[in-house]
Amino acid sequence: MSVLVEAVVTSVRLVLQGSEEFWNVIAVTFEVAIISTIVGVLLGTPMGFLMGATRFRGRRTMIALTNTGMAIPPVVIGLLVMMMLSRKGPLGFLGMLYTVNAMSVAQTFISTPMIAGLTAAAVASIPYKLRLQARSLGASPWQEALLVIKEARLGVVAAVAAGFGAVVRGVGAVMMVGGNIEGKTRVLTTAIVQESRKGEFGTSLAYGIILMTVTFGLNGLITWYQHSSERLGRV
Amino acid sequence: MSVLVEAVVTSVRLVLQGSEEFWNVIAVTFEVAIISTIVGVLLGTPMGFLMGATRFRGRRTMIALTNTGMAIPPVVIGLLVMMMLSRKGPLGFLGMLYTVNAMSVAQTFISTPMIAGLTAAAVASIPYKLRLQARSLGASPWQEALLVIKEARLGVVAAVAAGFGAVVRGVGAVMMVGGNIEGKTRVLTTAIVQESRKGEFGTSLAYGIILMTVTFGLNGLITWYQHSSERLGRV
Amino acid sequence: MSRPQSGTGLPLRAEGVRKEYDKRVVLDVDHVEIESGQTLALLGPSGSGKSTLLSILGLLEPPTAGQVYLDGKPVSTKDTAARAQMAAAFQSPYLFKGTVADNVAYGLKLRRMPVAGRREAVAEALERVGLGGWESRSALTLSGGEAHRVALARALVLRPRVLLLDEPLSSLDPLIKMQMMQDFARIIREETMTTLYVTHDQSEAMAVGDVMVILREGKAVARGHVDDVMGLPPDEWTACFIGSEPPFRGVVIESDEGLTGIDVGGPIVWATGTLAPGTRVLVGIRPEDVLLFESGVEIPTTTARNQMAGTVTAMQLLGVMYHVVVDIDGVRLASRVSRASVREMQLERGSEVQVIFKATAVRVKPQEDGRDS
Amino acid sequence: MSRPQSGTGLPLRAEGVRKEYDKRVVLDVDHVEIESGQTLALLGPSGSGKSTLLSILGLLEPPTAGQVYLDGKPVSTKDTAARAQMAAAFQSPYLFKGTVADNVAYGLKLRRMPVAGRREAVAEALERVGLGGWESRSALTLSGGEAHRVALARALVLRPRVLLLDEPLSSLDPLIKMQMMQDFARIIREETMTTLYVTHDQSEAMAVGDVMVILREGKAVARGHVDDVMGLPPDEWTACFIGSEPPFRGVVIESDEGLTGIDVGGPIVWATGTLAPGTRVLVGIRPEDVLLFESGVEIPTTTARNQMAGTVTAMQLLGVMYHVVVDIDGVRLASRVSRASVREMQLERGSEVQVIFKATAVRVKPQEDGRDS
Amino acid sequence: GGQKAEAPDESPGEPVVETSEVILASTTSTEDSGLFGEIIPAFEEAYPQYKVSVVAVGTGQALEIGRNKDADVLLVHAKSDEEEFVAEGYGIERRDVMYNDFIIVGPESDPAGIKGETDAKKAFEAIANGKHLFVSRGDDSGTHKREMSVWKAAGIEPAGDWYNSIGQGMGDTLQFASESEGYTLTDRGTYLSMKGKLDLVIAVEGDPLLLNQYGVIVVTDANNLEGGQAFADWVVSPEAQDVIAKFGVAEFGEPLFVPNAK
Ligand SMILES: Nc1ncnc2c1ncn2[C@@H]1O[C@H](COP(=O)(O)OP(=O)(O)OP(=O)(O)O)[C@@H](O)[C@H]1O
Ligand SMILES: Nc1ncnc2c1ncn2[C@@H]1O[C@H](COP(=O)(O)OP(=O)(O)OP(=O)(O)O)[C@@H](O)[C@H]1O
Ligand SMILES: [Mg+2]
Ligand SMILES: [Mg+2]
Repeated sequence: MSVLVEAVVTSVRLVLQGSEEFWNVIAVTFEVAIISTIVGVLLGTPMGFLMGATRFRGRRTMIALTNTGMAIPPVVIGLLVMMMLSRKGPLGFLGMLYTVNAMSVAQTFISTPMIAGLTAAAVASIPYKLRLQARSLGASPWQEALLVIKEARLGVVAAVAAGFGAVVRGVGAVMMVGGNIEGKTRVLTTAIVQESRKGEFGTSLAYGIILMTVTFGLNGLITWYQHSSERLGRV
Repeated sequence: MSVLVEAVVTSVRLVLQGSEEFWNVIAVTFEVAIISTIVGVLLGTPMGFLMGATRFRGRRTMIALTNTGMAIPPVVIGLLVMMMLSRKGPLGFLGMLYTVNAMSVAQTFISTPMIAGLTAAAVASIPYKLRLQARSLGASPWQEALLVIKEARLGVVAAVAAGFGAVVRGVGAVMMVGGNIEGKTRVLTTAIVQESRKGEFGTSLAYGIILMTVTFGLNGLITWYQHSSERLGRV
Repeated sequence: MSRPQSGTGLPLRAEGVRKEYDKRVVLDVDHVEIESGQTLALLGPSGSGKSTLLSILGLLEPPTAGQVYLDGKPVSTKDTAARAQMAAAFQSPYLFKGTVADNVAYGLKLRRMPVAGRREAVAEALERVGLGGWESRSALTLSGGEAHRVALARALVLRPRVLLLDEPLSSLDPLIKMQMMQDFARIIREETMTTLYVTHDQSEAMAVGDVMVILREGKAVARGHVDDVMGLPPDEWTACFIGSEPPFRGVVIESDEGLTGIDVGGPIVWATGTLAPGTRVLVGIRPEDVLLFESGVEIPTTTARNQMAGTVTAMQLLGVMYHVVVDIDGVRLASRVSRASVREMQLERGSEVQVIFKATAVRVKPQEDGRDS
Repeated sequence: MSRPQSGTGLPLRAEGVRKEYDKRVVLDVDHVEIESGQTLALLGPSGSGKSTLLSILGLLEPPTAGQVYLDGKPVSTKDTAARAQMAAAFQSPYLFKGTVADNVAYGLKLRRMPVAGRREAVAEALERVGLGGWESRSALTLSGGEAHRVALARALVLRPRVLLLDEPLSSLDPLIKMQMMQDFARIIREETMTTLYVTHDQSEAMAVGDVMVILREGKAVARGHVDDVMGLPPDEWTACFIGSEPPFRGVVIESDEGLTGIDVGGPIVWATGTLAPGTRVLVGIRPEDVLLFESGVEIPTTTARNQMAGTVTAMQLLGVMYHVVVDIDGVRLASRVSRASVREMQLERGSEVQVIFKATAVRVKPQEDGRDS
Repeated sequence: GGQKAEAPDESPGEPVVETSEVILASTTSTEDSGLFGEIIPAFEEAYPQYKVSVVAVGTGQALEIGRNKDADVLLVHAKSDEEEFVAEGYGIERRDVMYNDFIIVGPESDPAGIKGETDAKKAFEAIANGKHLFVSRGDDSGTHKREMSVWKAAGIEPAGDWYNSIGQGMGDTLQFASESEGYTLTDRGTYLSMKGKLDLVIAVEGDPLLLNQYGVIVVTDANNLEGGQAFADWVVSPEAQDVIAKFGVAEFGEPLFVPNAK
């Protein structure tokens, strides 16, 4: 598989040469991924808590909707966001289309349902009595929610990892609202698509390798954190 | 947003007219999604159990790798699978490229890490003593694993939903190894991409609406099952 | 105990609380109240609704019907402020992930106590439950009893106005149990905490409880001062539950120099105290106050005023001791007899014995008409 | 109890089992064994290693060192087959999601029992724990005691050869506790199950246990027949733990017609049985066999052979009864006295009393040299 | 007006040149040919006040973007659509910029025996009659439209197993054809740039029917009208035409595009 070799070589070369161009792609890629993950966490965890740890009418529908949200093709999200941000669209005046911010917005629509849906399942596994115990010690609803999320940490962190993965991998949306503009909105995934379209499989995979390497690094940290609780012994 | 209106109208029309063409797209879409999800479950849940409920050297690395697997862009997976199946590739003799099976294979690489990683987190939340209790009642390792997965049901099902979502949404891989051949390997997502390339945003969204509707139906079932345990009361 | 008016300053009071789970009534208590600084011991068989009542009084579960009052003001599960004055330790210790210290400090953190003071308070609370210096141990790998004690410390450390304990000592050995019971009794008095103490162990109830409520299938079948309830159980079931025989009715026939003779229909029972002859009374004697001797033995009445002949009608081994029921011309008395004595006296159903108990051991209660009779 | 040879047919035996958690030794027992059909009562304070020992014997946790034998064959946590002959109920009931029936039937399902028989067995087991007809109730919303009983039924229903129970009754009220204790005693005998019974309640231990091991900080400080251990605790700590005083040493001075007089250094203690004069013995008396009377009271020696004057040196309220320690020229005896008697006799430290106990209540053990002395 | 963006090569000290962004919507095949790598820098050198952002999409999408005024200027190759676009008033005017030509490529084995054929219609007929595998982009791109017009001219309604419409970019389509040993219609530029990785050879070329005319359109009252106008004017200017003429010679030994601005 000469291509694989070529890919590895290219990836190394890209990193070592490190053209401004290249670093810009890296920067934009993770800026967008991290921003949209963080916003996704801020929006998703509360939603997840509501769906997983409380009872209200239409809760199941909300859960089903969220799970469906996990399945919306990025292209569709991209289209919708694009129509919003288009000069003809309601938010056109912002002139945000084909900017990094537009990409972050679109990606947030991808990360949020992911994080919400999986957080819901995680917090639902925390025994209700534990929450009563917290209440009985004077925990306010907020503090109780915080505790539950801390207790469900393993699952919640996995949810975040999945959300991060979804935004890192999703290309359709950023392609659509970012435009893959060289030096501006080009990210690793769009570069990968473009290269493979050009038949530059080696380069395409090279970008893939770089993306995966960085992601692996980040996941290493996450896993380390996620399981740091294990020093407390098996429960 | 006239486009949205157009989209809704078109989606209804597509369904009502129901050309053979169209139903074939639907059929292939969910054949691939369901097959790759099922295989993903068969491969992912055992992996998830190992990572979440057992201790072995390199376990954390495996978890980090799996989480990274959740982030591999479908295009990359598509590329790799394509290189495998390419006439010049090692599995070329199978002549599988540009077939529905090729798509299922590629999608399985997407669903498996997703399901494995999230299952791991879910089963890790089951108290170890509960497993000892099962053992003490005579459960074999297999039966014990089964029990743990049943106990972690909420999380595991969420994992499956996420895996299903990932294959439903991911377009890069099927585009690459399926080729989006009209009447053969075209699926909803590839159709969506194609229409948006043409600037047929209405039609594109129409397909999106159809995809989401069916997915919502399936998720309704899943949610209903996932929470049927609630009749047992809050724990 | 007569029912107090609404709005009195009783720290904790509930009226007409009922709890149903899918139509099944598991709790239905028309009123329950604890006076300031007092401890209410809540007894009852498994499944009688003790924990349910506790979580309703703790504003943790809303009752299906009824109202809880804190200092006379109606309160509900919504009142976080009201709940902040309480602290509970549940039947099973739901410890949070983290260290023992994290757990004990939780409530203090919520109350924004400065770290220094917190550390001190935690150390003291742990000391109190016999886990001094365990701060940094993981809370997840404790033994059953240790976990329970941490949960207990977690509530005690808050020095709440209202303390709710659900079988706090059930998983501890007698040694530390006794020690902690006395410790409780002390701090509860010191801090004048108003306490609900759920237990299924009478000796615990008697050691820490001022008043006592016995639940049976969700209903309060007995309430009152601990000694009253234990000495004069209102009915057959309660008596059986607290391991004695139901009290019997009698009439005072004479009473002078602090001694009262009571005709219980057959033997005359001598009790301390003075009562007008003719008074109808209820008479109860705790089994542990009743001694059995072979018939024909002479015991000076100075020691044990009451001496009568009876027949053993029932025997049951309760671990260390036997529970022996003796019939004295129709009056049933229970006695605790050691295994050794049973062996030596060759006790069995039908054996003739001499029943001996002291005047001071006899509980007498002038009989108001109504539910007691 | 002398140490048996390896390979004997003892159903369950362990040698030199030690368990460490991050370098902390929590269990270190050089040997423990249960004879076929017997029940070993495992006592010890909280954190002494009872549950740890149980899960090691149950092949659930591997010991840091040592070996477990089933029928003389060494077994490990890997031996699913060996474990299949055992069943355990843990200290806290880890119930599975599902109904009560699902839980109780779990082990039977694993053993591929046909549905019909299963249903029947489940019903019977539930009946046995006083939850007859609860099959379809959710296991997740049971009360503490109910959950424990389901966990118990889940183990009992398997009629295992080796039964491991960790404080099975600690969360139950005396009434059902007694009833179930007798029930156990019966079925364990009927089914000749070999049972490890962890508890912190002596009366429980005495009711169900044949032999007994007391753990202290991971070490076995006392082992032997239940009555021996309870009657003649080997040391101060054990005595204190089981709520009596340590036995005292004495020499037989005369012995005829089944009565033996023992000089315990001061008073002469009379016991039943015959022993050669000059024999050095250990003497123990359970507190519940010791009666206290005001000094100067005459009691015929026919009833209570031993009568001596003493001074109260310590008093402690144990709920219903007081634990009173009396000194008889240097010999310390404990006695259980009811609250009433204490009130009447105005007992307090220093009170002069008459100590009375029966010859049959005196446990005598010829003293082998070595660890007992 | 328009969005402000800093020049990338801005460093402290130098006076900051306020640049405005010009969004150029074009096709993936154009971008993939690498042409923009040559002409954009040249333009930005000539007009430092502008910075060009290329959004490369399908032709149809490019026109749609123009209709939404999300682009300032278009460089596409679907003449009739472009004229319609202008006629509808979405664009100010359309000007020819350059052309390259389409070619029919196929497997070395050439099962349809069309190698050397110069008449595209005949070649298509041969393929259709022999039901030889043909790969169509099927994405309404300029290339696709041209393919359809050839079929039309040949009086054939392409359909059947042999006719694969895959709705993808040129690169993907060539890849597909190479893998499945089929024929396809491609622009020379993309073919040359991928030649090395393909098992495809040129079968038919030189038919006037296969000329591929590129046009530039300034979007009516675009967000950055001046910029768009400036680019359009520049790209048809002699110096730009010169850059185009030279592009590709170095790499492929022949130019990829022939400038033909009037
Ligand atoms: N969520 C619930 N759904 C249905 N029934 C319930 C629920 N919670 C409790 N019950 C039932 O209510 C009854 C009382 O429960 P509770 O926990 O108060 O008993 P308890 O007196 O504390 O018993 P124990 O001494 O065993 O703890 C029990 O029969 C229990 O099965
Ligand atoms: N996983 C673990 N890690 C560290 N220490 C442990 C672990 N499990 C148990 N221990 C410690 O070992 C000691 C013995 O535990 P064990 O559960 O056997 O006590 P126990 O006799 O059952 O006490 P209890 O009567 O309270 O249940 C305790 O001090 C406990 O803290
Ligand atoms: Mg309870
Ligand atoms: Mg234990």
